[in-house]
Amino acid sequence: EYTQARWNTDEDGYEALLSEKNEETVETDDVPLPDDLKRDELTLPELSEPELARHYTRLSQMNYGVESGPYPLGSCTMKYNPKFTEDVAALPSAGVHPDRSPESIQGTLELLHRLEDQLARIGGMDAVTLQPPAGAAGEFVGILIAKAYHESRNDERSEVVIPDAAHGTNFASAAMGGYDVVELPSGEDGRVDLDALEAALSEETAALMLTNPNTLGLFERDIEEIAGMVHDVGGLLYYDGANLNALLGRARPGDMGFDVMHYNVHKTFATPHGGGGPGAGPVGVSEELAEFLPNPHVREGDGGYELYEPESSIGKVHGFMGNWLVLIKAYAYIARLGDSGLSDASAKAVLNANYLASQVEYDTPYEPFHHEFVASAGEQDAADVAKRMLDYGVHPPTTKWPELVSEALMTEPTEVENRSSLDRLAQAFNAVAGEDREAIEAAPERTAAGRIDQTEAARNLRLSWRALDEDS
Amino acid sequence: EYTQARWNTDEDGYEALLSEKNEETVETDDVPLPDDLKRDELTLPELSEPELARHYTRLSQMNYGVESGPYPLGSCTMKYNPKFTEDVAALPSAGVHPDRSPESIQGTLELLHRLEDQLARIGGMDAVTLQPPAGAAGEFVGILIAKAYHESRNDERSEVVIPDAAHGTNFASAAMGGYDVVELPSGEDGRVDLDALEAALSEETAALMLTNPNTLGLFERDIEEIAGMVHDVGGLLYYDGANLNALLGRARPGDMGFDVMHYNVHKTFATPHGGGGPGAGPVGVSEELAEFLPNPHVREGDGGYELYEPESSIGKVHGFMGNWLVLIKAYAYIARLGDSGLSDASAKAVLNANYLASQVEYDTPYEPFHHEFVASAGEQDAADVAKRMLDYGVHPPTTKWPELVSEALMTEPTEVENRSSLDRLAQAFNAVAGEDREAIEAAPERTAAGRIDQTEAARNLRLSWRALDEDS
Amino acid sequence: MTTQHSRGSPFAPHTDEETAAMLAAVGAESVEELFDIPDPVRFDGEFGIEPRGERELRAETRALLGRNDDLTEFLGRGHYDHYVPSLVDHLADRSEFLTSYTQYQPEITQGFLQVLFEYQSMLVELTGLEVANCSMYDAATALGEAATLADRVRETSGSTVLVPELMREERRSVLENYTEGAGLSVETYPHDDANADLDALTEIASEETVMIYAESPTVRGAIEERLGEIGDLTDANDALFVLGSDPVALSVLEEPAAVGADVVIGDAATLGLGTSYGMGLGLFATREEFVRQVPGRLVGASTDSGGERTYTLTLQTREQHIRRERATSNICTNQAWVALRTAIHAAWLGPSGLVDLATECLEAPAELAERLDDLTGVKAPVHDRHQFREFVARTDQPAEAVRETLEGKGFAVHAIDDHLVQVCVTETNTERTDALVTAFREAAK
Amino acid sequence: MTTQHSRGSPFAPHTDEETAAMLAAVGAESVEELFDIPDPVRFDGEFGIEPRGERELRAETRALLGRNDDLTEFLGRGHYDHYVPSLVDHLADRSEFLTSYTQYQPEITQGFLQVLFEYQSMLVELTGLEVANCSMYDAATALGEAATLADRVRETSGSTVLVPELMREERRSVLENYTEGAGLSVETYPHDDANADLDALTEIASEETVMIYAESPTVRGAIEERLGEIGDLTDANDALFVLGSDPVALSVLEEPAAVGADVVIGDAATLGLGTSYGMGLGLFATREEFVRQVPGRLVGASTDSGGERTYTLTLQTREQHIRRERATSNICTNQAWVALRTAIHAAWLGPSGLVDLATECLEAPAELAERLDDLTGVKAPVHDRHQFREFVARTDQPAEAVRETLEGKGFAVHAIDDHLVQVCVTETNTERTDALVTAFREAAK
Repeated sequence: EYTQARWNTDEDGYEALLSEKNEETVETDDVPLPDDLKRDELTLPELSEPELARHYTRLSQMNYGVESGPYPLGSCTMKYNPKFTEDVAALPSAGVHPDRSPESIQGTLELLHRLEDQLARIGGMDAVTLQPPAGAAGEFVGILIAKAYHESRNDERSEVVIPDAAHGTNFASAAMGGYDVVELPSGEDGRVDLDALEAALSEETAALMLTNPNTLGLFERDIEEIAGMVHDVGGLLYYDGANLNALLGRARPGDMGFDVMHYNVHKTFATPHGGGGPGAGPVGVSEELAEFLPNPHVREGDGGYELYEPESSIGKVHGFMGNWLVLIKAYAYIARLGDSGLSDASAKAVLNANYLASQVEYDTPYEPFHHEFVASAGEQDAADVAKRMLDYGVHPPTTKWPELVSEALMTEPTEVENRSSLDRLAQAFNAVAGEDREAIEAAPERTAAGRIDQTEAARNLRLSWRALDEDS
Repeated sequence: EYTQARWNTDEDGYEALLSEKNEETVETDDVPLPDDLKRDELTLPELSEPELARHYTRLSQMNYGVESGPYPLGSCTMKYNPKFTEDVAALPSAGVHPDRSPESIQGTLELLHRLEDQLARIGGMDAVTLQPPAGAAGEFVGILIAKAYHESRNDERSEVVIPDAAHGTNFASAAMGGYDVVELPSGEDGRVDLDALEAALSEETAALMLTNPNTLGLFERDIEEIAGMVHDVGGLLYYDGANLNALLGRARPGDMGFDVMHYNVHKTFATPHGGGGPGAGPVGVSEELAEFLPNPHVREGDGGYELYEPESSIGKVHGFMGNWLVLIKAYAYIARLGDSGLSDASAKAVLNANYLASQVEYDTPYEPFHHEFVASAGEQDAADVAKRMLDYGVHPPTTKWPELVSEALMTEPTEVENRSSLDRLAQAFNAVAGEDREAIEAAPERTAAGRIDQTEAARNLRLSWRALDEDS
Repeated sequence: MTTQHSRGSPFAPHTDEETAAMLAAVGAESVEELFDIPDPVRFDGEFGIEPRGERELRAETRALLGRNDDLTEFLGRGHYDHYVPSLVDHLADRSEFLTSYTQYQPEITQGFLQVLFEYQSMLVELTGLEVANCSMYDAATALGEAATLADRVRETSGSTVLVPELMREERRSVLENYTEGAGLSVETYPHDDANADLDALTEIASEETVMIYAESPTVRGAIEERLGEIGDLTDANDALFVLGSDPVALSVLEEPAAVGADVVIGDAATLGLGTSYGMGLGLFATREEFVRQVPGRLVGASTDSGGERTYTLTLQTREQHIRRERATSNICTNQAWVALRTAIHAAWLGPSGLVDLATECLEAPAELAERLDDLTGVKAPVHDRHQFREFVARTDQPAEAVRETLEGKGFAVHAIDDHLVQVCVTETNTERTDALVTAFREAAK
Repeated sequence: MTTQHSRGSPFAPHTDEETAAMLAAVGAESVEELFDIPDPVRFDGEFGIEPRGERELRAETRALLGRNDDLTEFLGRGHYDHYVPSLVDHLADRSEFLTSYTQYQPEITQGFLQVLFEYQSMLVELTGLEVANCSMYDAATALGEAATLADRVRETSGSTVLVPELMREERRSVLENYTEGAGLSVETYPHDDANADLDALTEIASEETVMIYAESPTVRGAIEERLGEIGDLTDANDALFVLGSDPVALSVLEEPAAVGADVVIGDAATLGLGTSYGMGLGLFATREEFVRQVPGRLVGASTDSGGERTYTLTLQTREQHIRRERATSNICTNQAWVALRTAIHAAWLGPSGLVDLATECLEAPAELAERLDDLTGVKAPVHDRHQFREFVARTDQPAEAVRETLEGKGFAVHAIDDHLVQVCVTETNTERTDALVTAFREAAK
């Protein structure tokens, strides 16, 4: 049994809000601005450093991270984040301003260039931009590049084709680029149905966005044929890098015929998720598309590294150069592992998923899967199963998605778990599988908070402590 | 209510031992040594970095520190340890070898010199050594200096006088120096009884060791008379710095007539206790005693800072220069606070103790106390009271000592608690005060472990995992 | 002598024995068997990346980044250096925060949810608006999202977004990328001594105008003095008024809500991150009426089965993982951990520290400008405005030559036009202003 | 504008209001009233120490310590530089560990107790002895404590402690201070090519001998080859055999228990701390029969009310806070947090990593000595022994001149005698050996 820390102060939730601990109002009389340009006063929490240290230490103990225990959240690739990469990113010499002259930040530019090179090799791509600050931003860049590419050929297209089981970001990114989304129904085997693809593709197809292995963990074995079909109608093939951890060293998107791809460094390359971000979503492209990459791009010139604007650049997708501190960590991780480590990461990630699935009693309808599997909770509610798993000291899988599997439990243990950890994880799955509805619906009991009312949160919106005050 | 995190894996305690998680035996065949000089094999835990990160993260959550909540452990001065001092101590330029030439480590020597100067000013002493690695080591240095001083005057003495309520280290340090300890019974008011002192002092008195304010938090108002009496018999007056936080900026041992003193930087100057250490116990002396200080000592010469051996040095009490990394933190803390901050720390520490005592229902027989007070648990067992307080999310006071107070609860909140924190602490005291024996004896319930059997630990000694294996 | 984990990934804990047992359990002879990849697309695994030890890599990267020149930066224009207290690093690096995912299971992630709720709450206080989200990537993408929000919420059609002429071109480029898909075009309104030229803006604004964007402080550090009128103008055209600012400035400037701002965007990482080659934290706050059109994540209060107040992600149906192509944005991974850092930094300063810091941001540039103005060949400040953190100076010498000379002397400043130099001064470089003035004297003459 | 916490200590959280209310509660007009200090010894509070801000102090101390020359150190002789993995810093800095006190309340400090139990257990494995304590200050004080232990446990009287002639004089000085109070005298036995001269030792040892101390590796890095015989000799004189070593060497050397060691002391911080101006971690292990005479803290296993295995400090009646002047030692505050670091580092290496590291410690000095031996004016190694980490070289030039020349070229080595230089090489400086050899060629000729 596991019990999460619970810090409970008086009546105000599990730990009082900063504002409840101490708030002060400060007048702005001495601020050297005319009255009409300044506010009269400012009211915010005012606490001492010891109080803040305790506040955040307690809150942290009421949070679960990869260093707490297994985190097999499907599609999220929650690996261990090596500590030394934090030290590298914290080097004072990394803290430069983005408007520095290129001559004065050769170290930064060389690191960027090296990371681009690493990623190009890993993806089998010809050029890489590091600017997108997240995977979805990378998708958006891919869409913008596709658009620029077609426009450069005076070939305006209106549609992006996306499999029904794809990540939601694919749909949203295509839409943000102004495209209509054509949803591609999956085949019975959980993969792309070539007939359906044939039907979906047309002269309007700007791109097909594909995850491979897909969200069921299945490799699209017909990838060469798929690529051919897309290219035949003049479309581009986009690779969603969310599942790249399955393929490291064994297959490269570039070799499969993908023209554009993004990498999730906060998944495949172990930069920490930080409770939701920051990540980074570098985009790789084939040689043909390199001219469309965002501005600026790094290259090695005669006098050292320099920044330049690609010939037909789509412009900017981030105000500066993206999430630099995250990129440093990705560079350090890739360099730490090298060829052998990267290949091994993938091998062990796939082995772990297969081993865990073999120990879990829930049915796994689609296979052979790679780094993740989607089990079905069957008669149980997958969301309830997840809540109950929390009581066993593990993080549950992603639930209820993809919808191809009813009551889906999308499970990705990654390579960082060993056998005994996977066994304990399987025990948690199996214990819940054997429990009745009542026990499951009462869960969780051993976490800081009990089951939380989602409906109340949405119906009675209170998004700030000011709103809480007004509500009470 | 507070619940400490509890990580519980299978049958092996709350978190399996490293050796239980994975152990390997490695042969030494390839080690380039003759067989008779090397061991055959080595058996130790072999775990990956992710496994280790989880192991220690979980163990840390089953530990309580100053950043978890109040820690009013009497005589221990558990202050908040400012974070920036950690960064200063972690500077790569701090990591030098002790055998470096003085010319090549001028920064290190200057910092040491500055800290000596700060401490001399704070204590009203003329010279300070930073070598003692802990308070008890400082006491031992004081004893050695006293001995050297008397010997230098061909005046061998055999006794050290120590009040009955003094810290146990005083007795042990005097004994380690080869002195007989003369225990001084406290007066009715909890202070030194001048008649008893008169009786205890003689030509054999090498020194009187005194804590001021004493362990009851009481200032020895007769300190000038005491000093006169000790000096009159040719003895030295030693100041135990454990309670210096009570006096910062308001009184200095040197001004009171003390000849030697130690400072606990891990108490008064906020270097972290680290679960028991490392601390540092610098020793300050009057001008007359400076020649006896440990070797080497720092001074400013013509060519910069240099190391030298004081004329009649007692030699070494640490293999090198003491706990350097701790000394850096003490320097940074003192410099951060300066005169006003140091005085304020003391003011708020004394205010907090007085306020807390006023809110606690247990009786406090001795006053006026300063930075700490000793309450009596009365009919309750003080140790049980402490165990029950754990359930309220606070650390309990020091218990059952000093023995002048029956069922003592020796309480030192330090300056870092604010009023609401003290109020919650008082609530914890008072809640327990109102509980019956059964409830108290069943405590704690909300900590990682339940009440631990001390007798079993001592009777069936198992001090290593090897011993555990043999026992099972 | 065998090293159990020396081959392969040092972060995969499998011993050889374990691997063998696990393969047996899944009925495979080798790991390769588990890969269902057709031969034609199989890769041989040779990227040509040499693995390195941790120690070697730390030395290597220290040397690599050590090639950056050690300049004292007087740089701003949207990315600022405020001193980040040590507490921020130590607390934000706690692994429970740093290594957690988005809070899809709120019961086990109350800690981070409360942090984000508190972050939102502080921005609500600073902006006067009712809703702040958990984060966007940076100010530029937040601006882009504001434009698509404006487009979505406008009841009548329209296709123009108005932005100031004085604006980072990078930010504008991001805006254009975000708006192009929605069929919006970005147009410019002129300035008048580094503030909006209100007459011209009034001319340009029309019923086609979906949104008007203004900044205060502007990219040149000038406080925009007629925000209320811009707000009125926006209202009159049924458009959204989007204001760019940052938390330090907002600590003393008139509340955006009071001047009619509908959305506030900016870089909240001016607190919490320090100089980081442009990495940011997109601040996004808006009126309650637009809450269901907000991009990104929102944390709301709720109650748990024990009746205690708790926090949870809410209104998730706006988001891409549920609403897909009809989502309010494609954003998924955001900058949550930076928001944690910003919240700690803001709380460490408190209202008094924030107001003090903002006051210094008003006083320091005025003082430095005055000193530069005394130099031969320099006029500073160029604009007759209240300057926040930074200001523009005119140099007789070509600005680029001045910049280069200063760089040679160890200082970085902006050359923003043929004879215009921009200088930013905060608490992190004030102690070097004497040296800068001395160097400037040489560079400008 | 008021700054609530700007006066006084930044780490005392009281607002003025709070202070006033608290004073009222205790019935005092001012805080000063609470101080019961007679006027004659009152101090005015003016130390003359100027308070500084956190940012200023970080800059100031960086500049101050930056005055240390950046030398590549080839230094050892009891303080060694092994690479400490980043994991150690990150885990040991967790505040629950770093800011906790001694584990007087075991129920709420199981985490640290388990860490210390594991530390003890690893030392038991490395030494072969049954008992290891939680820590002493350093190797020197551990040696001092070993001597007083030897004195306490010996059934017959005796007053001599024998130590090798080749030994750090600082360590010996500490030993003398620890033994003087117990009436013991420290005597020296000679060496033979950097090992104990066993014939001479046999001569010197007598029934007066309470303890014989030997080191392996010795201060000159030589592996002591006849430890078993020293053990036998000690037994024959009813004395205690105390061996000085360290955890890296112990990973490959014959188990101390097997050569008859009764106590092992040393610096365990050769793992976990790196170069830190001599800060250490006193290793102290001994036989079970002496457990009640052990100085310092011991963690033992026990059971809690739920029947689970737990850990607690045990045999506390040995300690000063209970037994006072009859305690086994005066030690109270120790080096627990360093023991945590050492344990993490040892666990990170694992047995395979430890054996690899020790192997490197045997190979690297041999290789470097050979290269130095090729230089004109240098003979290396001087001793015909197995060298661990370090070795001695003879130079035709005066050793101090060689040392100074090398320092000028950026390298630090020991000058230990008129023409003897000592050089230490570990994984942290091997990559600079080429440069050292080049510099040495110049320095030695």
